[in-house]
Amino acid sequence: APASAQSLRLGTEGAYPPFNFIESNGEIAGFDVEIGLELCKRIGVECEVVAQDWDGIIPGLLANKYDFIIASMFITEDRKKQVDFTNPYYLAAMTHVAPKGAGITEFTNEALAGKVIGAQSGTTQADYVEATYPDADIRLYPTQDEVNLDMASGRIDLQVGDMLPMLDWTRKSDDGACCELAGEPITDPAFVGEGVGIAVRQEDDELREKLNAALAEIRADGTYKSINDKYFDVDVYTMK
Amino acid sequence: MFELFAYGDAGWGDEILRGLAITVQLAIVTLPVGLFLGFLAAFASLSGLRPLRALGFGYTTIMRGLPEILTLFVVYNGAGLLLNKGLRWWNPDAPPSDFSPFAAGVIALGMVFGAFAGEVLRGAFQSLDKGQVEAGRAIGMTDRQIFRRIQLPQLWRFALPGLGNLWINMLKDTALVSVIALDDLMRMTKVAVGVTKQPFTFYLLACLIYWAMCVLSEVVLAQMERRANRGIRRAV
Amino acid sequence: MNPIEILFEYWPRLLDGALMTLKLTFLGALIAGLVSPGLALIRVQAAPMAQAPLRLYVSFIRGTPILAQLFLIFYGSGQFRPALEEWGLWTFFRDPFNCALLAFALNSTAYQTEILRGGIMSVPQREIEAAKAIGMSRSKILRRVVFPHAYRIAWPALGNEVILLMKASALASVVTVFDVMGRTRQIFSRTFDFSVYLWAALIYLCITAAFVLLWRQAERRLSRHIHAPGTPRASAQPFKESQA
Amino acid sequence: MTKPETILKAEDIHKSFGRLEVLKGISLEARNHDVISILGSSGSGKSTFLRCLNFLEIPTSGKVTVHGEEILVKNGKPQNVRHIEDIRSRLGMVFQQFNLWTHRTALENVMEGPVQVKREPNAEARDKAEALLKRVGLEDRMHMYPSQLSGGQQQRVAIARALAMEPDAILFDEPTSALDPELVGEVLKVMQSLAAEGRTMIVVTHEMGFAREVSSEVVFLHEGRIAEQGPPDEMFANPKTEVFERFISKVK
Amino acid sequence: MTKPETILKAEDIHKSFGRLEVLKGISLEARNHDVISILGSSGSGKSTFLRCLNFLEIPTSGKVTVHGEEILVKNGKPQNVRHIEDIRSRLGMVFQQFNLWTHRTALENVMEGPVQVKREPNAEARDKAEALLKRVGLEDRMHMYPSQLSGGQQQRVAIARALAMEPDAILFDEPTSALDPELVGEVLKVMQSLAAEGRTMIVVTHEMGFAREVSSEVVFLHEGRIAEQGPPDEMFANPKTEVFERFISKVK
Ligand SMILES: Nc1ncnc2c1ncn2[C@@H]1O[C@H](COP(=O)(O)OP(=O)(O)OP(=O)(O)O)[C@@H](O)[C@H]1O
Ligand SMILES: Nc1ncnc2c1ncn2[C@@H]1O[C@H](COP(=O)(O)OP(=O)(O)OP(=O)(O)O)[C@@H](O)[C@H]1O
Ligand SMILES: [Mg+2]
Ligand SMILES: [Mg+2]
Repeated sequence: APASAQSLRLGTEGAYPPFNFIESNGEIAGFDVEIGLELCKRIGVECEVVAQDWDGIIPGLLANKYDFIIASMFITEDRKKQVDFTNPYYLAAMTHVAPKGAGITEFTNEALAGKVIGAQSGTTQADYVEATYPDADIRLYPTQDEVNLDMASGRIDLQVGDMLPMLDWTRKSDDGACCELAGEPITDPAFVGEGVGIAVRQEDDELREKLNAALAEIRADGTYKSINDKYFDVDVYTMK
Repeated sequence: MFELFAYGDAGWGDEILRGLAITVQLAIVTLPVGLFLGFLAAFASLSGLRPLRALGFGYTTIMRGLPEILTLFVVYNGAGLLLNKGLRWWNPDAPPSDFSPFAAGVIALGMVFGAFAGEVLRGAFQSLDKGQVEAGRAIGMTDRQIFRRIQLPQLWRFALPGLGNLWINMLKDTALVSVIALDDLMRMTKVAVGVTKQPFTFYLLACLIYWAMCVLSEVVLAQMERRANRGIRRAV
Repeated sequence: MNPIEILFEYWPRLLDGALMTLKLTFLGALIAGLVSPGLALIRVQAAPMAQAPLRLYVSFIRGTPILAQLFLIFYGSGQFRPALEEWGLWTFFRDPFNCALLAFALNSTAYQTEILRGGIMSVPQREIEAAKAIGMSRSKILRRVVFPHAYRIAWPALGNEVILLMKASALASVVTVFDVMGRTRQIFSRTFDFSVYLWAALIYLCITAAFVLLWRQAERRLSRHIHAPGTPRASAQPFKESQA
Repeated sequence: MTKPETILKAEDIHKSFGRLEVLKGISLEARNHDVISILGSSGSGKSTFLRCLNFLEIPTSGKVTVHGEEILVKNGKPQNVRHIEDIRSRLGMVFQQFNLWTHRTALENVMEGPVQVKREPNAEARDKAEALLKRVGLEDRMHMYPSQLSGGQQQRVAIARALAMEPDAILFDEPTSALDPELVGEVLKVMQSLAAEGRTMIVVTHEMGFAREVSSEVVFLHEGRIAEQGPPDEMFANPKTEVFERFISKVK
Repeated sequence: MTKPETILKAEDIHKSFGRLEVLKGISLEARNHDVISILGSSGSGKSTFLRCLNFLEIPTSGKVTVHGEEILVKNGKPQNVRHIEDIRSRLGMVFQQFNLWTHRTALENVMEGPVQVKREPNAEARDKAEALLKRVGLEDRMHMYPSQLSGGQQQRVAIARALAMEPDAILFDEPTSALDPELVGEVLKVMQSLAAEGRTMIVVTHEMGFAREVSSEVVFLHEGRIAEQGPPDEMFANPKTEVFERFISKVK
């Protein structure tokens, strides 16, 4: 859509707490969504939130089902072939998560051969798992929720997820209490890239520029921080 | 337990009902689309023209052989891309147009329904008693008159059971649109599961709702069949 | 990338998916095929009360989306892990393949039972009477007359059911079992290349076509007595003639 | 009685199904008041010939003339396709299997032709149909569907349906052979009364009694040709061909 | 010839379908070499009676004795259920629609009973079946499926199948009425030869010729009762009841 439009549509997944999720009143909420809506306000347009399953989230953008994606998407080379990204709006790392007391300490293909490892399909985590542990039994789920669900019910021995949601899940939710983070954060730039960005169609340069400007603005005037603090203990923009 | 299903902000009753409404809308909008395609397919495969027959055969065979979910993805992802490419080619400045999941669902499910309905209708045509057609010819009726006065009124009777089955299948297939993010009953159920972590409860609830819809459909269809067969079978 | 490059790069994954599709379909159909004759007999012969649970089961399976059944079995069983562990069933439900197979087998059993029931009911009553008239016992009549006929009548419908099962198996990826469709979605979400769907369609059509050919071959064998060459005009049954 | 006038004339009818030549040149003329019985063993081509007369089968070659309207067929192509529906509406046909329209009542079956083909007004057609159904003894069954009627009754409705078109001649293809032996009588009675009225009829039949007593001419088909033809008394008394002799002895 | 010995005896057979009483007390005795024809108009209960004899229908009450083995039925419950299969294997039955097993060849149809019910060795059963098929004139059709045989041929296979069980008596239910008139003869010929051999036969038939010339006794059923019974010559010459007189006049 032309950046001059009066209203824009914001695409997100809605199954990735705390960044984006659906509340029991049916509203989509979360860090991504709040940031996204704030950016809209700064650009001066009304924004409508559209939920879209992860699998189809980039095709959905290309097919004009919404105008930009703010859904905790890592900026990667593969994705850059399809869409353009804004500057990162937060930095992230990935992490392993294991059931408490599982005693997994070594994270090599040999050590994890035969273990059941879960991740969300179509994510950088999935790519990481498939590339790093070819001899493990890898299970790929449609949503992160389902990975968590199955980890809690004990079907998987280990999962790789985004650092922040995993922190949130293991510490704040009831079912996440089963599990804990394991090993060091995964920061391999080959997978994590430059951080997490907002995706726009490649021809929508103007929109991308406006989003970048608005991002800088909310970062500068503290709005970003106040949203950040509602969700996280650390400043996710710098990860410090 | 019951507060889970409460209607309102706290519970999931309203979300699930809203999902149900989408599901029903989707099925009802798809039905005429599918029937229309079905008639086209049946006429094509019964036509005297070879290319038309081949077209009808190709359509029904391929659509029936592909998993519904594949069709849905092709329509949803592919058609949107194609549509926009087409528009750009036509007018480079055209605003990208929108292809809603609802429309994709209607088109994909309608295409599947149409392929199966084409076969049902063709079969119904062919199971009409040839003798009755000949009797029409023998008194000098034209082919059009025979079609309108003899074949069409009986077609319904032969096709109804098959079409009824297709309706029920389609009602269930609407669940597939949840994977393209249309907020139907199934997707709202998944959302509820994601939040409440009570998969069994909510998936069972969804199953029961679909089941109720199917049983209701069956009752109505049986009624329709009885009406269609008035005078055909012996009263006793 | 052009379609050929896609195939070139991803064929091992697609092949892997195809094998999974075949495995799910074959095992699901086989299990259902073993269970359904007994259930069909119950449906035909047992007292209405005895049939009630069976009818409920068939109605439930036919009245609910297989996608919902899959979720119910897979994620639902997770909710009951402690109970399942107690009964020693968790090792079964832990494996997603088992869950998917269970869902498909339950599904296909319901459909196959109904199909076979139809087959049994359309065995010509007269041939059963002829068997009674020479003093055959019930079980003999079932084995020598009823089932041979019922299978011949049900054969095409059973074939359709297997194809439907194969199509339904395209949903297995929602429970992490990666069949053709699952692999296709995975590849698509990586490449966003539309042609991978076309390859998937081609794979499904090939599997279906091969299956249909095999099934027809078997059908021809089963119905030797109908398509036998040199069939004279059915002058024996003037009633049947004009209805054909 | 009017003087004999040719109503229907078939000349040198040939018919092949694929490579099988079923009719090998048959000619037949039916005049006013003729009742022609066609006999022949199964597969001799009786039905096929009858169906060629009103073009339910298109002959391979030959000529059919009905009431002056003629259709010449060469190489399976009728020259005057337009006339086919016309000829059909002038020739009534009664089938072995009755072929009533199952979704219409007896009365509606009889009215269909006059209303739809001859465009008669509804009320008129209804009166006529009622009279015809009374004529065949079904005044109390007019509003029943075919499935509620016995075979004999169905066949009588079929006869009324044919009569409703006021045809120049009626073709019967084994009208009683799908009936239970006891029901045969009622249909034969109706046919007999039609013959007595002076209707022109061509009847394929296995009922020797009917052929002998009612018909004015008997035609015996054998392997697609007319093997013998003549007045019934003569033919049955001294069959000229061996095949016909064998046929009579077998059938009764 | 052996002296007459009772082979089959039915005493006071009653049969109701729901509230409709179809058989109202029928008794019949068949001795060695008897050929009994059962006549009656449609719906009079002929088939039902025949089917009660070998318990294809369970009578509502009555007694059937076959070769000393007796089954008494009260209130629709046979006292000796075990004997039913036994009695059936002693009574051959030939149906109107032949009822051959369509998925088996002629030979297999004939062998099925001896091998499966009487547990005869395969080779022996095959020899016997071949001999029987030759006996009914089908030596060249043994390996054909029923659908490849004409009606008359199918009925002859059915007769051979009944004979293969070496029954004490054979029941025929209108064995020729589903056949084209031309094919009737071949089956009647076989039945005639069975009668000549001294087989005990009970035949429901519409073939007056057969009833008159072949049978030793004629039974006329009317509305579920035996209305008349006796040697055929006498009965046809002077019918005692009005119903039988009307029946004869209608059927021929
Ligand atoms: N549509 C058709 N296609 C091929 N062959 C046909 C067709 N209709 C009839 N025949 C063949 O033509 C021949 C004559 O058939 P027809 O029905 O005219 O015989 P028929 O004398 O009426 O016999 P029947 O007394 O059995 O009715 C038969 O050999 C039959 O198999
Ligand atoms: N299974 C059944 N249920 C209910 N009524 C039946 C059944 N079988 C026969 N009847 C009725 O019993 C009566 C006698 O039937 P049956 O078949 O014995 O007559 P039939 O003398 O053999 O006649 P046909 O000459 O037509 O064969 C008929 O009124 C028939 O409708
Ligand atoms: Mg004929
Ligand atoms: Mg009978």
